[in-house]
Amino acid sequence: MSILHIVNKSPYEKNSVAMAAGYAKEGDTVLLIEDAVYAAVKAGSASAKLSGLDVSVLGSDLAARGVAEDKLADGVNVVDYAGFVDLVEAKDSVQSWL
Amino acid sequence: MSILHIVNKSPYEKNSVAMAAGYAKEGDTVLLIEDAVYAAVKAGSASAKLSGLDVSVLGSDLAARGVAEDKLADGVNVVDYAGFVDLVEAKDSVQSWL
Amino acid sequence: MKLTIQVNEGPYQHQASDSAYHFTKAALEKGHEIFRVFFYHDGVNNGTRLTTPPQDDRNVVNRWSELSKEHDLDLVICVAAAQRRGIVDDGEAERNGKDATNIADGFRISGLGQLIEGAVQSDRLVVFGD
Amino acid sequence: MKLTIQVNEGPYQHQASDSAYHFTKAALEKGHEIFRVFFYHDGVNNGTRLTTPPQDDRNVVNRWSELSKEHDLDLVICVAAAQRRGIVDDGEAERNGKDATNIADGFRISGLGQLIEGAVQSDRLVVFGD
Amino acid sequence: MAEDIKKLMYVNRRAPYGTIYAWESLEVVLIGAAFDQDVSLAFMDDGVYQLMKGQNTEAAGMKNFSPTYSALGDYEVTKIYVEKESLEERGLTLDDLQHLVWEDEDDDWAERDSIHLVSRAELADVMAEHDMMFNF
Amino acid sequence: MAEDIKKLMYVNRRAPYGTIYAWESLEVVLIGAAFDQDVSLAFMDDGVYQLMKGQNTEAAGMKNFSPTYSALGDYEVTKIYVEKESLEERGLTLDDLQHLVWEDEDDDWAERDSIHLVSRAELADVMAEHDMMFNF
Repeated sequence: MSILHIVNKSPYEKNSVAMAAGYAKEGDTVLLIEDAVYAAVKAGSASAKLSGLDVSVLGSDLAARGVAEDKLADGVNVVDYAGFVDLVEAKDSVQSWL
Repeated sequence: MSILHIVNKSPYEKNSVAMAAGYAKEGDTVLLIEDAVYAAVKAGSASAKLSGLDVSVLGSDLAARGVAEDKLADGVNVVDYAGFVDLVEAKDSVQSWL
Repeated sequence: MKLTIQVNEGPYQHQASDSAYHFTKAALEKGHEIFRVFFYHDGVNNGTRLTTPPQDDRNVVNRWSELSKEHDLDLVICVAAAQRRGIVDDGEAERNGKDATNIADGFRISGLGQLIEGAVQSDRLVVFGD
Repeated sequence: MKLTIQVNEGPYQHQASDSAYHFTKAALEKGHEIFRVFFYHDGVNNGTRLTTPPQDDRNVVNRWSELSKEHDLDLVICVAAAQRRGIVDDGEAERNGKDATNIADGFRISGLGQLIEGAVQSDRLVVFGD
Repeated sequence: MAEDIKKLMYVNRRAPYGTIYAWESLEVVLIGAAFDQDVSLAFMDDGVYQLMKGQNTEAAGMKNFSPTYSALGDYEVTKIYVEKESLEERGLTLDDLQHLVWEDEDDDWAERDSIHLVSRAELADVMAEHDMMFNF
Repeated sequence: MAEDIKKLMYVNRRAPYGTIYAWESLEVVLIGAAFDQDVSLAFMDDGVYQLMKGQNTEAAGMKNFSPTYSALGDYEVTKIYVEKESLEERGLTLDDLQHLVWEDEDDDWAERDSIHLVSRAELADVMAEHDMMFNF
């Protein structure tokens, strides 16, 4: 069954992005919200942790932090809260890496 | 002037032990309290982050977590709260890496 | 889809309650059913009517109360967590000999079983925290 | 040595308030002067009298109140942080139109200047938080 | 109702005492046991520290809740997964953890180990079989 | 009183919005400016994100406090240290941050940069010169 892995902490502060990446399997999605959105920035050293994974990022949290969408790593999807809800529905379960 | 660097988070969860180690200079002390006491365990991969530094650890927080003192890295001092107070007095200032 | 939402942190200190609120609102707008919002750990602090946030900021507590009124949302505060942190309704005040209450409109205090029931009865459990 | 202590987290959720309490007590026992204990961020939640922790656990709030009484400790809750989180004394209740108060014995609500003053007047500032 | 039986996983990733999540999470497990669901506990990251032997909170002045883990078997919580990578990174082995057991009523109450040491990849597979994950 | 002038450093290590520390820390700096002390701000770790240009919190429904940083010069907060290693690790340069300035009254109100880009080793030396560090 597929899992939506939600992460909300910066990859430079906590290990939760790395753990989510370690647990994400084929068919899963990693959703970055709150301070985790920084993990999706291409030029940041942490973006490598997510390479090869299906990654979405919450647009309102990106904008709040001044991260322009053209700074994101290739293939990262930007979603709004409606898209967040759709991801929860599309996957079979949800794991929040708090 | 000398600094007492206090860390309270596990080195496996957050980057604060590494930052304190990066900022600690000759004459400074790193004091591990709460969940940071795990950083002083010799067999743990994080203990290397503190090598070469003057490190103290709060005994009551070690005991609470079931970490025996003979598991600590060489040279780590175990202090009680009175010793914590003495460290604050002995150094010129205090930096808490929250 | 039927959802239970869990909120583990109080207002303002962490964004968790904001994220949970916006998610809950978006789910309702899409026609999903929110079976319950369960406030646990410091999340119980979302349920106090005594906050007075700055006028140019959002009012986290009132927003939940209003959403509850509008959509008949079940906002449940864990009783054990509330006792540790001082969130009190009339029943708790009487039981524990407290001289005041602080619970906000739309919230109710109940047991942890309500969280388990939420998970069992819902299609998804979504947790927001630190 | 003259000390100011800052507490950034509330009771129970984090050990910060426990650590600050034990440190403060040890400093007093060694004959040091505690100029002030300043409660900031969620730390203001240490100052509610409405908690009812389990009987086999420590009572974080009462412990601070008792230490304050014993040593004439100045326990200051930041007013701006308290307004966001719902910690209220008589003055705040009147100013903000609240129908209840929840402040605990020994605590007082005041401005952020009290923290700066504490740092300026003390030999050391020791901060406990998340 | 049979259709209401779900596979629930409690995911424990935090050290005890520094924060209350470990203890309040255990309170959920105990209450949840009354609901007759299919329950697993996963311990990874600093969550493995929750199971450490010899916790003594007297000097720290906090409540020692670690004995409660050994009662989980009586609550019919018998599937406890511990992640190998998390243990190793912290220099721990199963010997550092409490020995948790349950009694198998289908086999003359034989004592069985509750703890299963699994790799990250194996635990990811186990997690994927669950309907709901509880996070604290 | 001259003997009461202290060197105070506000140490900022957290990202904005995910937690309130950045904002409530800035409130301390603004209030503290009235005390006529010798004040520095240090931004390291995720604290460097506090100074990012172009923050827009409208969709997130939170208060955008980032414009306040540009007012620090008016509060005579003119020494702002940004740690180079933290910026680089995050793929940022000074161009990604707000341009913070102050006006030098001793030099015909010439505009001067408030931000000093320093290495970790340099910032450690600066920190060691301070009497008090504020941590949030």
